[in-house]
Amino acid sequence: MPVPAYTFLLLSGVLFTMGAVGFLVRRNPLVVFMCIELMLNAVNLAFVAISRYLNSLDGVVFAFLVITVAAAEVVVGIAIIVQVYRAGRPMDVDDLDLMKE
Amino acid sequence: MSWYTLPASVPWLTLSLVIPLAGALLVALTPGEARRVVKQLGVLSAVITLVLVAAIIGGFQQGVGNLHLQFEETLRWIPSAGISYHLGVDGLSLFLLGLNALLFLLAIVIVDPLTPRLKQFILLLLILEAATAGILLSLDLILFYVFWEAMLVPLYFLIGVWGEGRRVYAAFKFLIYTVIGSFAMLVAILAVAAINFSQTGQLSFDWTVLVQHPAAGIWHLPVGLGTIGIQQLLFIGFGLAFAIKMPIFPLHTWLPPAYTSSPIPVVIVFAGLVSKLGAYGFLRFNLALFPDAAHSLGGLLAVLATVGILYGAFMALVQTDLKRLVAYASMSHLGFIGLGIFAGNLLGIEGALVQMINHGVIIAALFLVVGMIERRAGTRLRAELQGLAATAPLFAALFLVVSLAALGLPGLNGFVGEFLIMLGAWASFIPMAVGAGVGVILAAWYVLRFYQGSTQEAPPRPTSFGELRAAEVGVLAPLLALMVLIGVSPAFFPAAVDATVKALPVLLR
Amino acid sequence: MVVGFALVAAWEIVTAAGVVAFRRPIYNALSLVANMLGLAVLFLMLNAQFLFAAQVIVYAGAVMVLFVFIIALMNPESDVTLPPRGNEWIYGGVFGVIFAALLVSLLFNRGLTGRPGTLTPEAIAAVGNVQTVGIALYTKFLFPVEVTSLLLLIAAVGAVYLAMRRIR
Amino acid sequence: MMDTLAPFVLIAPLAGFLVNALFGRLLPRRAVAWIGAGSVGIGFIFSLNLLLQLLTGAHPLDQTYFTWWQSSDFNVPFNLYVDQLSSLMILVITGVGFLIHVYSIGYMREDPGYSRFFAYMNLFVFSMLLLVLSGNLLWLIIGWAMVGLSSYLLIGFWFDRPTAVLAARKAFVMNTIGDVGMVFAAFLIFLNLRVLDFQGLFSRVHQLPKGGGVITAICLLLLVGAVAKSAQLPLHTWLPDAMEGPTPVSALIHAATMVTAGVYLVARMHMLYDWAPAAAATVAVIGGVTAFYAATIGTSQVDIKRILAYSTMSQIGYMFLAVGIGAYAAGMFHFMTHAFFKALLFMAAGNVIHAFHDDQDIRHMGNLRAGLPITFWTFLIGTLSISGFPLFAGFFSKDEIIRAALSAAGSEFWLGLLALITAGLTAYYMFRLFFIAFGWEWLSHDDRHLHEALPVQTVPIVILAVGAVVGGYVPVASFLSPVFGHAVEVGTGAFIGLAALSVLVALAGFLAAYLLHARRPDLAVVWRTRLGPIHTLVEHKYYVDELYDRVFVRPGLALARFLNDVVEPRVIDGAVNGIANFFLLEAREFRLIQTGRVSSYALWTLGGAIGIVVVVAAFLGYLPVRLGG
Repeated sequence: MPVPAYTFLLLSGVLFTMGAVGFLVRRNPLVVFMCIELMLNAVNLAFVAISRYLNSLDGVVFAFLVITVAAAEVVVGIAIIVQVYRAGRPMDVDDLDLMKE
Repeated sequence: MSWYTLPASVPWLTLSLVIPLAGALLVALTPGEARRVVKQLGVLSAVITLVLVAAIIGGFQQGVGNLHLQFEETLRWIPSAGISYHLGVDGLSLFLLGLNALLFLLAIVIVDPLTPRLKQFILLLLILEAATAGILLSLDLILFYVFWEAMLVPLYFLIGVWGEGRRVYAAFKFLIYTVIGSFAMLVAILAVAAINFSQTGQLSFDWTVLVQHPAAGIWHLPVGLGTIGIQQLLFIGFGLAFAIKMPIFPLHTWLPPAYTSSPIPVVIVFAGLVSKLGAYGFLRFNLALFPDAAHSLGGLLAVLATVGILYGAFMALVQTDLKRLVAYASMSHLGFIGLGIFAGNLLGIEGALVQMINHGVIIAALFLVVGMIERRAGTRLRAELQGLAATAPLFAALFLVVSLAALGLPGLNGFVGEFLIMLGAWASFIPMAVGAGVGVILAAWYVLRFYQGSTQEAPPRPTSFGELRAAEVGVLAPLLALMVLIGVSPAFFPAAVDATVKALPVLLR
Repeated sequence: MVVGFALVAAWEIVTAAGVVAFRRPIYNALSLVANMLGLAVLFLMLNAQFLFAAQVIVYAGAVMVLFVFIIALMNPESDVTLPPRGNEWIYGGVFGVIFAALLVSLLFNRGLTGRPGTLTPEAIAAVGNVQTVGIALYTKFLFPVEVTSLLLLIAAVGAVYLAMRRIR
Repeated sequence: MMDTLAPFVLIAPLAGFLVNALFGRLLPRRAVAWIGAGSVGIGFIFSLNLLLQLLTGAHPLDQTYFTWWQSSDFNVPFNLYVDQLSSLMILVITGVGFLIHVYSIGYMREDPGYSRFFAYMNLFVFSMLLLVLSGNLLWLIIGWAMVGLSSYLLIGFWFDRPTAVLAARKAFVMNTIGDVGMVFAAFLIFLNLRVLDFQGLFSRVHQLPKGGGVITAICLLLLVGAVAKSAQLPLHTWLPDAMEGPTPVSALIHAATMVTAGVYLVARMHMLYDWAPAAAATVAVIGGVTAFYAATIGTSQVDIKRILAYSTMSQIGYMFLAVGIGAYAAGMFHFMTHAFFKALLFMAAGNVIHAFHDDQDIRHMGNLRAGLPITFWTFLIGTLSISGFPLFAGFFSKDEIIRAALSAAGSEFWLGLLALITAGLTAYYMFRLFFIAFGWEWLSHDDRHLHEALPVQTVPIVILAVGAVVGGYVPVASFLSPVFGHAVEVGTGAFIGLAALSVLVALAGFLAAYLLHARRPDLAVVWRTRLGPIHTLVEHKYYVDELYDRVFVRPGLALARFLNDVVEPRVIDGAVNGIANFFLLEAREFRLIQTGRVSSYALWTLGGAIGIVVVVAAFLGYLPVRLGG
């Protein structure tokens, strides 16, 4: 018995929501980053699932590109976090309010 | 003007967008310490643009082209969504394009070479020029929206970084207002295309396509609140953005702080041109795409425009800061333009078109004069100025011509537009025309208070006020020449725009 | 198949909860590793072998090693020591519920629509999974791939630059 | 021939203006004077030529030179229209204008703004000629406004005097009211008849119902312009203040030419006024009442130029009365003679003012026959002419108006009576002025060392004095008959009877002035106290200035301050900020949405994402709410 498509999408939605909630409530920048990764992964799952059930490879390619972009993002993000840490700031995103006017 | 035919193989309109951008690129590559080079590059690219635009105006032929559009260029952009890079010029945009090129040239010429971060200043001005020209030229709604938003960014920084007084407050207030309007417009743009798709089965954001099929239908408000026409809804969506930009009373409160805080080169293009883009948007989109709504909502907007005329005039009467005074005068004059547009007849719209040029010329000249006063006297407060004519008679004379044009003296350009607008308004709503007439009388009052208060009465204050330099006369001269030319013999104007205006859907009903 | 999916799905949800909820960053990181490995399994079930490999190597391997390495290096304190903020769980919860409800309602309303393509699992199997993806990447999607490679380059340069500088 | 000649009437003063305005400060004074006066003189020669051609049987000219505006709904050319009426006007404008320019060469010789003065004067002459020669209403309005501009510039010529600056602004704003009225009249004409040029207008005016609302409204709106320009009630208060300008300006603009433009307008539009009897009657009433009103004020003033200003207002009232009752030729006749004697009076007054070092109070003058003989005698001629003494020019023209009014049936009769009384008042206040300023005390010896003005100033006055005597014998009515038709002939008996009546009235005014101000000055004091409140009322010009200040100026400024201080910051901006506060909870100046906190940004982003999803879903029909088609 094949698994219906919507179950994958449902799982993807749940994972995405969990990531979003984590992004909103956590304050450690590292954890915030992890939540972003979680959301990206959830989106990847949806891409691949739709790709599978529509007999197309476009979604797979998209997911591949997302993985690449996520890797780039993590590299830069972690570099920034390290810099902040080295500057002796507390590890709390709420205190990083340089964008405040 | 049909003086000659330009070769069709050259993308003239794209060139007029690319040249300022190329100038911006060159400026960006120049080291910021080379101030003279930076400024000369800016002036040079503005001059080339002006020459190019003048060539386009000279080669424009009335009554030619699909929907009277000429120099059309179409490139595929996102064909699956019906979005293309589509440029064209017609009677609505032709002279505004010329005004654009002229005002930016003047603005860059008068930039003080000692301005801090001169390079970035010139750079942003050139980008702004390309954006405003793009707004005038784009015939694709998405392209238009892109340019519309692109205009905002340089303006925001030009005010927020180089402004004076409460510049950040002013810039931010302007930004918030504009973004609210833009958002409404974006939603309306998407809705226009979606509705056109459901009606014709063709997905397109192209103005030339959409203008053929005005949206129809009625939307039922939830919970039995009644119905509203789809066109009216879309009209409001577009209109909000344009009404804020113009501005139409009571959406004007961003204007005085923004104009007052802007440095003089910026306020020249800001007041002289950007405000007109709102009026242009009304003509290009609201009157063309939603003719039914333009009829049903035109009366209300005409009332608001008239209120704006009187309100701006009264406010100008009691301002003590000259820049703020001119800002309210500008608002009052824009009320005339709005009244002409919403009068909904050929006379009013042609009057509004000519008045758009006039207003750009006059307001730019007024702000130039205020800048000259401020640079010499070190103050803009009316109470601290008087009798300047005693030490600077030439300045007083040129200032007088500008003032007279501003108060609509027959024989100068302001009168031409005001006459036609009031004539058009009289044909549609007599009380509005009478209100505008009162506005003309008030204009004589506040402009003369402005002029006489600063240049006349003895003893002169400040006594060290110097005469104009040749360069300053040179900056004012083209504007003064236009005032006289349009005032005495404006026949070239309808000769270029009449066919376009006559074909506007709002007039065909 | 269904049973297998149910097990992996449960695993995913539990580990995701761990990512969000654990107080010490190292546990969060380890939960994320577990989550990504589970996701890789799901890719396999969806007949995406290439992505399975990429997921394991890039995410579970490289990225997560980076995370764990940084955590070990800096040893950040847990959230427990930070002063409480108060209402963030309310915001987060409310938005999460709304968002999830919206997604679910969308899914159950229509299900999947769209025109099926030609690349059925059989067609892919005939050429080979990795080969098919490779052909798509370097023909139809050549431009995005190139752009992405440029992005990676810029990111690498940026990371080096950031690591070199000292921010005060 | 006429079509090429006519524009040169305009071009001559325009060229003078341009040269003096652009290069005047570089040129020697003599050259400035030659250019200023000479350009008007050339205009006069051209005008004379035009007149001669009309007299020798040429047809009136209506020639289009270029297109001003041409669109599918609206066409206006620039065309000139030269007929008997306009040729008479341009002749007076350039003729009297030339004399006044020559006079100014002497009068303004000490002034630092010499070239500016001549530039303004030439601009005025050009504008006035444009007004008169224009063949359509729009260019008439342009000329109309530009004479207002020149008037503004010349009133405020001495811009370092606050009173002059204020007077100039007042004149301009009041004239703008008139301009707007005329513009509205043009709208009504165009929207009902689709023409703005005079030929078309006159041929189509009969399409409108006679005496109907439209034609009456048109004529009344035109009248607003005429009233403002000609300083008639109720837009008259700017004219006395306009005397702040140099005296030649008062002579040229505020006496001889510009202020009579209202009369010209009504005469030019006589076919319209014939078609709207109610509006014509209004013109007559305004004219008659203003004539009387201004004459009463003239009896109580002490500033020599202001007396002449009120006299001007009163005389223009006569002209309005004439054109209002349909006696157009009589009105234009009086315009011509008035131009002669009033320009003469002003220029003579200018000589006196110079002699007294810019003191204008008549009580400080007196006994000028020895010191200023030419000025004395010419002023006397002017006074006799304006008072309507037999055989002087004013006698004929004024008599014709009074006769026309009295011989008409109905309410015009009462206006004629009023005009008759005004004639007596005119004689009284003019001779009061003459006796006090020129003849009071009859000193036997004079140690004030007054100097007569230069010949360049006195010669024009003498020429005008000739005109003020013989101008009455010019057959204006028959010359203008192609325009207005032939006037109704009056029997010789009635003619002589009425003439005798008006002479008697004028004589009475003269005797009263002689008695009160030459023979028994103490009686004047007695009468002044006896008439107490009335005298105060008249002396303060019936408090009209104060009334306008309270009713229009102050409330206007108060409203503006209220808008600026309360409405703008509290109501409009307050509403905007209030909406912002409502949505952003703690927004002060919109700013605090930018908390800088990443999580709050994320919250907004997520909210936006949800919003977009909802909208898209609703459009696609996934949700129970439906949007769009």
